[in-house]
Amino acid sequence: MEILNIEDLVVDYEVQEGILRSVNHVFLKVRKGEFMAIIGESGCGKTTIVQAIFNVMPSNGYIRQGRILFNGTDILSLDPESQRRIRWEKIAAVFQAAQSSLNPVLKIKDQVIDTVLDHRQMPRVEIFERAGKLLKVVGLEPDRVMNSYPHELSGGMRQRVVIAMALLLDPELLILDEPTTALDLITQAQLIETLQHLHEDLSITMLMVTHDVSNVAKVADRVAVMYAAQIVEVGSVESIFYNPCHPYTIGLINAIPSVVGDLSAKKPIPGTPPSLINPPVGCRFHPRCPYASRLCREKAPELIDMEPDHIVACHHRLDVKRLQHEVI
Amino acid sequence: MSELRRKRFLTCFVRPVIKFLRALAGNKKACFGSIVLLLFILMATIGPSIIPLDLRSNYLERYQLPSTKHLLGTDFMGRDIFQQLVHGSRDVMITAFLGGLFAMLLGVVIGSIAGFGSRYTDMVLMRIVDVFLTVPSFPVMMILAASFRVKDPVSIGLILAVWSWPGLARDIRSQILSLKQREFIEAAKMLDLGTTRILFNELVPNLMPYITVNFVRLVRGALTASVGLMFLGLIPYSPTNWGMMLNLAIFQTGSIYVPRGLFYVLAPMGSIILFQYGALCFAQGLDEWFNPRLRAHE
Amino acid sequence: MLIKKILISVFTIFAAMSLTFVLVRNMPGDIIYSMALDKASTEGIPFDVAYEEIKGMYGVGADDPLYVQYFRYVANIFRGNLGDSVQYQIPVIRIMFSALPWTLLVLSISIVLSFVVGAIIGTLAAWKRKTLLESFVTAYASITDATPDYLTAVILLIIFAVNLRLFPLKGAYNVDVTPGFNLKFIISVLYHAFLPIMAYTIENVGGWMLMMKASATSVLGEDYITAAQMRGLRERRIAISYLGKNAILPPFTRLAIAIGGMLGGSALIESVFAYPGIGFFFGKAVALRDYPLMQGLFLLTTVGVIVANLLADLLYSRLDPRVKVGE
Amino acid sequence: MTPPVLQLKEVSMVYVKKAFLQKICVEAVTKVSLELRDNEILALVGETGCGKSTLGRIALGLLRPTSGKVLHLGTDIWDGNSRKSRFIGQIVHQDSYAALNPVRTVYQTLRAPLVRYGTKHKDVDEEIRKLLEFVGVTPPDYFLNKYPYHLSGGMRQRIVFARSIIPKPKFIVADEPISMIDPSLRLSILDLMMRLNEEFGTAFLYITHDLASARYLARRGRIAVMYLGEIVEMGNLQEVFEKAKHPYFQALLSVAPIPDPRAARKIRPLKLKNVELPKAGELPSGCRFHTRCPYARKICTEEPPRLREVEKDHWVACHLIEEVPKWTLALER
Repeated sequence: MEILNIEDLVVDYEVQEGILRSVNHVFLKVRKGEFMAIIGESGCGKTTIVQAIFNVMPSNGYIRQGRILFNGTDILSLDPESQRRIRWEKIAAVFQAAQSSLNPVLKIKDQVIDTVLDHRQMPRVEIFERAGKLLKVVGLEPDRVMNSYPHELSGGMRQRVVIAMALLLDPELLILDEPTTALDLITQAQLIETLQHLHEDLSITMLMVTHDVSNVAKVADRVAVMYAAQIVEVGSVESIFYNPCHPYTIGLINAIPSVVGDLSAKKPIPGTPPSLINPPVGCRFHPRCPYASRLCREKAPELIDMEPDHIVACHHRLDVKRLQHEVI
Repeated sequence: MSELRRKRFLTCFVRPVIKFLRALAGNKKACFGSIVLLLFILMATIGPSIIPLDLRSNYLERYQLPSTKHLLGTDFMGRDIFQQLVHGSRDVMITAFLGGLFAMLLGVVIGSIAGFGSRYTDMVLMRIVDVFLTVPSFPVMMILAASFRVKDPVSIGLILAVWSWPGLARDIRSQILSLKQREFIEAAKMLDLGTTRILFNELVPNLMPYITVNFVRLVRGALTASVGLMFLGLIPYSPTNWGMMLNLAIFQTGSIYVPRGLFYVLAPMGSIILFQYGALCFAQGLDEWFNPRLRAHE
Repeated sequence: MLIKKILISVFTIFAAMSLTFVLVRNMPGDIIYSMALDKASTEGIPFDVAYEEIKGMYGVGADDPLYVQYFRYVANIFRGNLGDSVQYQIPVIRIMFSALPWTLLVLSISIVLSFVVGAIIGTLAAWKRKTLLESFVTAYASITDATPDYLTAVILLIIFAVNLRLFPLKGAYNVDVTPGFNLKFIISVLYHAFLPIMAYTIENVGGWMLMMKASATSVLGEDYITAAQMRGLRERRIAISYLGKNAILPPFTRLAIAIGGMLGGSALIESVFAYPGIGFFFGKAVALRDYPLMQGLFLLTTVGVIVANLLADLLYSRLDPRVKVGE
Repeated sequence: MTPPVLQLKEVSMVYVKKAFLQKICVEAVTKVSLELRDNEILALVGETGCGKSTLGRIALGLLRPTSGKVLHLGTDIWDGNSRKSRFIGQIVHQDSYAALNPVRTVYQTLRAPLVRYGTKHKDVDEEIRKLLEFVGVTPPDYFLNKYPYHLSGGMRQRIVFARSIIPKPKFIVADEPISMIDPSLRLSILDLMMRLNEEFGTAFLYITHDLASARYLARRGRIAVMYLGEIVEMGNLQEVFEKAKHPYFQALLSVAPIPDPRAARKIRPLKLKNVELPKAGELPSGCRFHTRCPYARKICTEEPPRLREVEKDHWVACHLIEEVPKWTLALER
């Protein structure tokens, strides 16, 4: 059962140089109860997907087409008030640079109260009680934190405040947009652990969006790989890491060094990611792909089932898979 | 060698000018602004030599409405307003230009000394800047104008500049301080490129946008202030000066109470507003031209 | 920080006093001459005696060392003894006290009015992007920015006082009302203050709108606004406590400078409306070379700006929790 | 034996912050001794605020340490009041955009140092092309007249490297050079550094918080681990990674992300007593890690441990080396 189903989403930004298509015909399903991850490099459009789910585009961004079904209802077709109600009550988020997602001139408790009161009628005492409990869950002292201004807390603490706020209204889906950037290793690890606990104990569906391949390996059940505004491969975490079929996925995993294991096979992907204003014709990865053929330069591949629960958008997926196994 | 020189000359001087002119043509506001400024400059430079000035009173032609004979009508003594406007423009423009220029020079020099100097120099200069910024400038200009009995544009320009440089000085200083911290300056230092080269090749090109845009702002301020001083009658000056025309119209002759005399007020007023608006558009155009480069990072 | 500010303020006041000290010391000789002539004729004393008395009054040409003169001068100021106005023949301090309320009345109403209206319209223009309001704000701000404040005053005078005769041409209240706390007087005062207030407000509101719009636009790009929208907060709440509260901070820091500018320009505007505030007398004093009055009013203006600065700083630290006074 | 290109002897850096009526001393670096040998790659790892960037700037001679000596090729660079020698090292910053003058083209950026270091005017164009080819900015002619904001982060960083090798430096301090670059391209910058190291014999001080990239780049070199201004573990990289001894480095390794689901799920993070770093200006007494160390004893709170060589080229600063459980990362996928 899908909790979130994105169908044929297209999002454009109007920039000085022209039209930047940040999300290009994306299809994505998130199942109830799973921990899904979208990996992609900066500027590949993954954050735009999150903004589209919440329908909070920057002023130069436009959702051109597509549907975003949450439990079967298209969020985008709802009236603004119903959309507002779904936000945070059903879908909550921990954002990229969560440190800056708190209002600097309001105390934490005021922001907590604002958030609850705009969705439900609840006496203040109850709000405080609930927020206190959640702050404890994420490992913070409720009294001190509630009476602080954001600048009085450390980066890691603010991040945890944001997570606690995300849980205020018992959402069904929690979206994590680069939750670990700008945090130290040890804080990062602690945060990831907290998120895993929340996922398991509260059985919240998680959708994590990140460029950090290693964190995905640690926590995700299923992974979608995004390249140049398109999804190129979706599968279980095992199939993506041990049996990748898209040359980009293979290249990306090969390009990430590790603190364990052999490093000799590691190498970067040649070339640079394309501009989304004038993307390459055909398969968008072809200028950097070792397997590229004429077909790749002319026709864009579609997402096709490779095996159960593993889809790939590559003309040469079968050859790529064969060659991969020969190399290993 | 000569090929290289030519190339370098092209990249350093000719190309930016062409680029700038193109950008001007492409930006409606800047285009409008530069045309207005150009007209005013023409009016101030060659205007007085083309258009004769006749200041004799002619009571028969008092308060004439605009006509082909008198483009903007006549004043309370029957003198042609347009002629006065053209002849007054030279002093107004020169004063404003000099006021802006002196203030800019002062601001750049003091700002640079504070930015590059020792911590102590910087502190002392910044305290002085604080004082200058706190004490309102117009009263000081009034007092100075009264005390020194200025007459020529150069000394009026100086009086206007004495209290209008600190804003720019502070901007330049903070720009220099932040540029000094920037990694590319550090890299140039480590490459041992030499102080002069670092100063003129690395720092100054990054300061130019601030200096140019601020220069226009200072000229505008100087014009407003000089006309204002004249308007209050604090500077003894030629009767064709726009501020003096306003002073005569409002405080001395009562032209504002005569419906047909309105042109005597409206002509200098319109000129001032048009000039200010043109300069504003020009500055905004400049800003837009400079800024995409700086913003491109984001 | 507060202590530093106060020290700078004291320093600034001394700097202003020194400036006036130097000015009075360098008073052109013919001024003393005419002052003495005045004194001689009004008091009926010989010119030579009057001349020496005037010189003594201002310490011009005194034999004491300069620092003694300066000390005496400062001490006199602190005693409230700023000398007599040449033109009005009354103590300067009395003119100061009679003029100050009018300037304070007009300036305080104008500054609050223009700031509040500018902040609201500016925020709205940033919040509702690409609407008519946005183009209106830009156009309005450009036009008022291009029009010097005294020309705005002249235009208002010509339209509303001279031609439509809706408002008085000059003065602070009608001569036929008795000053005091009565309705007639208050109405008359407000009626006379209306055009000066409008001149300041029309002139300044454009700048505030623009500044607020720029500030709000940049705040709109902050993560916490997007975050607030994602949290499903009501639009009204986001606009007021998330956008407004943050966007008002940068314009607020410019408030003190704006007050300085308005006080500085008051000579022009008050002269246009012949409104008997500090600026009006200051303009007169400068035009007639009334040095004692000039000096007193200049000091008053400077102190006024400094007090406004300190007030603005104190208020700011209450608005922005990141700034702590005393730290 | 020739002296090492860079030698730091007991270098300390104390910043004095003046607050209202009081002075706060912040120790960024405390008595660090370090050596960078000819042609060596040394990775300096640690978390934000541990003083690694300050140390890098001290090493170059950009900052003067409050005490201790900095030796370049055996000579003390600080003598009397000023820096004696010219820079023999170069720096590569994290933010390649800030490292390049925004108003100058690639050509102008590279030309000035080339001319400064003796390239004849007529050869400049040719030299620039060669340099750009070498660092992988191809085709060079396409890039010559580009401004920094036209280029991608990877390209800019390559140009920064090209500029930094013009004076033929003995060593380069690379301060987080890849943290702002796309993950798929990071290795290409590290590969470029390795090529510079091999072809020109340039030594590298690689400052990073990313353990995996340190392991990749300095595979034949050494590593130094910093915590709150001190070096807590140092030595041959392979050795240190395999037999990590300091609890702090063990903790770092235990949380280092691994791009391999099975391995990543096997490793449990080492539980620390406290996740938050102590505040700046409030350094703990004794061993600075004791506030977070799960093994800390009384002695750790009292006496600062010295850096000792526990095995050949493996230095550790910990009182409890024998008691801390052995660390192994011998995890197979």
